[in-house]
Amino acid sequence: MMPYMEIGYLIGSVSFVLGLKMMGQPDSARKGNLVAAFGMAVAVIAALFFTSKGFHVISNLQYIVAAIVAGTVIGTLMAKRVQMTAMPEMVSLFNGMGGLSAALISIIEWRHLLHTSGSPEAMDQTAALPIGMYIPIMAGLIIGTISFVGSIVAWGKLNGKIGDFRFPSQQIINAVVLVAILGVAYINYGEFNATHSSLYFFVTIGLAIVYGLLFVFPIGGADMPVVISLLNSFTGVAAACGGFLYQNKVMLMGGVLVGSAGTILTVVMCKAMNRSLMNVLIGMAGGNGGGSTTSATGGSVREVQATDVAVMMKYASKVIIVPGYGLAVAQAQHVCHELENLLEAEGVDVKYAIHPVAGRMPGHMNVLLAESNVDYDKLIEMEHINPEFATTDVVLVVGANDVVNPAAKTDPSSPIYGMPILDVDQAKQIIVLKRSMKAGYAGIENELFFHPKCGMLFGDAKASLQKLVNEVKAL
Amino acid sequence: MMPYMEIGYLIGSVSFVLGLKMMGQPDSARKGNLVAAFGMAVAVIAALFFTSKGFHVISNLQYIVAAIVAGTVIGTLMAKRVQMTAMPEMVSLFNGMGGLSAALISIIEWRHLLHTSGSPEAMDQTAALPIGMYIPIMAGLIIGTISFVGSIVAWGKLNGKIGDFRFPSQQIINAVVLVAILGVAYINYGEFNATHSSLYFFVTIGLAIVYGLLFVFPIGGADMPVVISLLNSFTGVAAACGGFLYQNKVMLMGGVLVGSAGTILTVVMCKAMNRSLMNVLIGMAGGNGGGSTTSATGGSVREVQATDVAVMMKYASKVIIVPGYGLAVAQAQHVCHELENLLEAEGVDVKYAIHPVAGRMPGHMNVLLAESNVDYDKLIEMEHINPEFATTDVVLVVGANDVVNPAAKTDPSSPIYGMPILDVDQAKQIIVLKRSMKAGYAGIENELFFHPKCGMLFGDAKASLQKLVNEVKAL
Amino acid sequence: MEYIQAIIDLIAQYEQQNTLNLIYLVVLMIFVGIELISHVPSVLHTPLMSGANAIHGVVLIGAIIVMGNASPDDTLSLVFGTLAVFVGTLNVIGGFVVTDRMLEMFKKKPKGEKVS
Amino acid sequence: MEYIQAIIDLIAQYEQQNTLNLIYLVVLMIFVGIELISHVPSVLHTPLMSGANAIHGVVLIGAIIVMGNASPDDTLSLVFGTLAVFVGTLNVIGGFVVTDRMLEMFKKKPKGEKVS
Ligand SMILES: NC(=O)c1ccc[n+]([C@@H]2O[C@H](COP(=O)([O-])OP(=O)(O)OC[C@H]3O[C@@H](n4cnc5c(N)ncnc54)[C@H](OP(=O)(O)O)[C@@H]3O)[C@@H](O)[C@H]2O)c1
Ligand SMILES: NC(=O)c1ccc[n+]([C@@H]2O[C@H](COP(=O)([O-])OP(=O)(O)OC[C@H]3O[C@@H](n4cnc5c(N)ncnc54)[C@H](OP(=O)(O)O)[C@@H]3O)[C@@H](O)[C@H]2O)c1
Repeated sequence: MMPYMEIGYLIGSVSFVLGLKMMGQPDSARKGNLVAAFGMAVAVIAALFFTSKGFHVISNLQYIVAAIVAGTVIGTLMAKRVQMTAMPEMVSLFNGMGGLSAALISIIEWRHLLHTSGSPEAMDQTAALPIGMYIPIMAGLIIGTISFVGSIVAWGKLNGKIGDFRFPSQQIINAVVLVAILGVAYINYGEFNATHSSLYFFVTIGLAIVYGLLFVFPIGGADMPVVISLLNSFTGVAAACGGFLYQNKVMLMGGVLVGSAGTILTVVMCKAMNRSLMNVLIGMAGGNGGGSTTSATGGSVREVQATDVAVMMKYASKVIIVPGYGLAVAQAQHVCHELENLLEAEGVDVKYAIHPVAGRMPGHMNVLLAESNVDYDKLIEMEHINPEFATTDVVLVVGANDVVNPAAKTDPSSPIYGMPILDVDQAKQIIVLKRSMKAGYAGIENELFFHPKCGMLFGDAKASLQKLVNEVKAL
Repeated sequence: MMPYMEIGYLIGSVSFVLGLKMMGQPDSARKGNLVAAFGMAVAVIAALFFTSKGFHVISNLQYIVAAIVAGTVIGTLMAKRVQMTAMPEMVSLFNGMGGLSAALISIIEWRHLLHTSGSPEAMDQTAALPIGMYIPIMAGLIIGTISFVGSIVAWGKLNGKIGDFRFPSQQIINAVVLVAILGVAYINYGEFNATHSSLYFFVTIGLAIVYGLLFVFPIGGADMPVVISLLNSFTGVAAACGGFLYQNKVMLMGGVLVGSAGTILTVVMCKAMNRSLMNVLIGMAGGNGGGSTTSATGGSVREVQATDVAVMMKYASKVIIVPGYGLAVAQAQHVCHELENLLEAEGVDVKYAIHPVAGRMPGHMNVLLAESNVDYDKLIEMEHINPEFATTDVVLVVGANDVVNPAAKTDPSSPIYGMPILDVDQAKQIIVLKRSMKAGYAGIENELFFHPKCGMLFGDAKASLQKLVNEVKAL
Repeated sequence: MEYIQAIIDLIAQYEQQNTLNLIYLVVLMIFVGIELISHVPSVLHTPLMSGANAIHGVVLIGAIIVMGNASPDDTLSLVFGTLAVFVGTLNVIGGFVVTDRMLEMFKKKPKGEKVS
Repeated sequence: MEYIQAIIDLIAQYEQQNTLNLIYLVVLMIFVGIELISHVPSVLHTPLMSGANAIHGVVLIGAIIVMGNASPDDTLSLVFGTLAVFVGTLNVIGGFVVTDRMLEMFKKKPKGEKVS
């Protein structure tokens, strides 16, 4: 009697840890994902075909397999079709699905409890509701629901389908709703077996939905990666609740692992943007999702024409391109690569300067430029490229703003003060491609644009780059 | 019925992990040690006064308490009295005690097994020896014994009481002994209940003792820190065997934690010395424990007098002292600090350059100089001090050799090739304090001593430094 | 009677042991999660998030267990359970595939220029 | 009879569960150990070794258990057990005290100059 199921779960758990560890190192990241997927496959097979006693096909296999096949096909299609830039919202959607699954499990188990303990025969037993089951069921329900609703909202926001929505004293209202959820869940425990039981249960669900909405609605669209990461760890905890409920170790391990790793990841992500988690959650600063209306005051800006820039670059010996959020919005990565190729063909040394938080998710620029097949060796990280600006003829800032804002160094009152930036002002010439003088994510003005060395080429990044390509070709 | 014992063990286990984590960061290291000690205290109290069912004083408490009190007093005295420089051997001794304890437990449990399962009544049961008990008992016995014996040998070597001892084809003999141990232990399992049982058991012990001796004897004295670290992780595994035997989680957790952390630490230590673990275990290279007989050939050496050096330093504006193994051997840390104070009083900027593997254990120089109250801010680590040599007037190399050997950079055939070194040759003047032209730990010649900028001040480090102190005072 | 009591005690003790064991596992796993993530380069944050997202799809196992326990005439449970399995699978499969696509981007000598 | 068989099965299952749980714990703990040590500055190696040395003194708990099980007239077990407790205590106390002394050396603003 080999405990095949348990062994399968053990393999699953270990694979999750190993996989996540490997995902933390660039060299092994992709393999790590496969390791985790392998572990998941083993665990699922163990659940379907084994018990602790040996081989035993699970009941209702036909429905389960049908659902798995459908999920696999649809999931693969969705994941394969999604555009690179839309990946964060895709992650959010899938995360919501996990939360929904956890919530559904809790609902079914709750009905199960009601029908067994709550049946007339059991009525005379004094409230035979085992707390060891009640807590994981309700926790899974509440957390799963919040995660589901929150993720859907986050998905909608990143999609642009849902706007920001703020209301006064949101913190207090949120807290009240949270207390209400716990209160109702508590009452529900006491009132179990009475006729109100289902009512309280549904009220709990309703409140959890409301909380999920209130939690994510006020947060700025650009902060969504952080929120998704947080909701991700919520879903992990919801899965762990299932692990407690069924004393199932692979669920417990996987859930807790994601719960803890996800929480840390959230904190680390905030830190990389020089913000605190509290800050993000309360929805302070930078909530405007790229494009507040702060406009330039004082100083004058030098506008330049595409022709001049093209000449300048063609006869430069070294050009560094600084991509930012605007490049992503304009979907200008391909034409950017084209320009790079043209210049390289002319003998110009072209590199990309990658700031860790350029764009709207960590690694955004790497992913974006890799999509257009830019050579990985040309993407140089901040610490390594900063010393090179001094020997650079032209820096081409494409839709970046905050990551080149000298206020991070000079102005202690600035919200981005202390964030390391790309030292573009060391270069001989700076050309900035953006549509207007509007601010970026942090909503603050950028002195760099008023620097004498700096020329502005206004217009959509894609259009401007296309013009540059044409001009360089024409020269 | 609260499971106080289990809670105590849980607290113990968590404290171990937390403590070890804190010990890995300089700021919290000392507190981390206290956290781990606290966890140990809780676990011991839980074991003495509780069972899973509640409060229950253990049998034979009087003996146990007597032994604990005696161990506490003697352990504290030993630990408090030991000189800083003798700490590694002290650690080794304590480690051996842990191994001995594990081995004794196994011996007692084995007798217990013999007397119960082996008693005439049980004779008719078919070999009623539960493998789940046999394996942890024997593993604890073998590993504990090896760790005990090995640690005592390591202690003796560091003490200077035991010399190196090599014999031909030691690898093969070691392997044979190891296989013999496993073989006898296996036979013992089969022969259980027969009259030979005790005989096989004692043969196992004897072979484990032999293995412990053979394992450590050939390894050079200077490699002992690595060996101690390895034996340390052995004892951890032996403790974990006890955890399996008694299904006791705090033993299991503590033991496994040390087993795994100790193994990694061993590997990391080897890496810091630019060697592989295999290399150390086979006893290759550098086994000569500071002072092989390779003597200088070619080139000429410039000998200098203390008076000249004193003048040079007194009128320098910046002096860097490079301490090494010789400083520790000569116990010259106090007079070194005195010299530093004198120079500082004259307005000279004095710093210490700390190479990560200077001396014979990691952190050796930090510990040594801290003992003589050198200001922590004056101890600068390699990466930070290297750029400073260029602006330094005098570098005073006190009993260091390998860590300033340029062969690490220039000679690919050298055993230390690739190890980062202190770039003392950037300084204006180099003065080396050592007794002779003998080589250091790696047993190789040092070109630096033949460098025109370099002057040698021969003699014991303490004596030479004392001379320098006198001369500076006299000036 | 005494005998049965002893057995009940034993089982209760095992139950308690089991719960305690789970607590050990949770605590250790929290440590592991924290340690694994604290030293990760920031370019990998998004793929890591996505990978972790796929891992919590392990909730799918729970959905499968629910389905295994549902009696064939409990239609509501079957419907909800099948839905739970479906969305759980979406989470797992979608999560791993998206992560793989993200990481595919990092494939070319990811450390290449860092050394120089 | 069937009833008893069921109970035996249950206990066997618990036993098995327990062993499996221990394996989970061991695997996780190995991970924790590795992760904790891989990012440690080299000056702390010796104190860490010493601290770990003190922690495996937890074998003392085993010695205490042995003593608790020894019958008062089994002199040999008592003698060996007492010795085991004694040397175990030496390991624990000596280990922690030595570590504390080592770390005392590092007390003064250990990160001071690294920042600049
Ligand atoms: N990477 C992350 O993980 C992450 C996550 C959340 C937040 N953030 C934050 O996001 C910011 C990233 O900095 P960033 O420099 O990349 O971006 P940014 O500071 O947000 O600036 C983007 C700029 O691109 C311009 N732009 C927008 N659409 C454009 C288009 N179609 N064509 C040309 N230009 C366009 C905008 O100016 P116009 O409107 O004038 O064109 C805007 O000033 C940081 O503050 C960071 O903290 C990062
Ligand atoms: N730190 C660790 O963890 C560790 C552990 C094991 C091995 N190691 C190895 O140890 C070496 C450490 O390098 P190191 O430069 O500190 O030492 P070293 O290379 O061993 O050189 C020490 C020098 O000190 C001199 N010396 C000995 N006694 C002296 C005395 N009483 N007065 C004055 N000088 C004396 C010796 O020369 P004379 O005989 O001519 O006086 C010897 O050349 C490295 O190779 C390292 O890999 C380090």
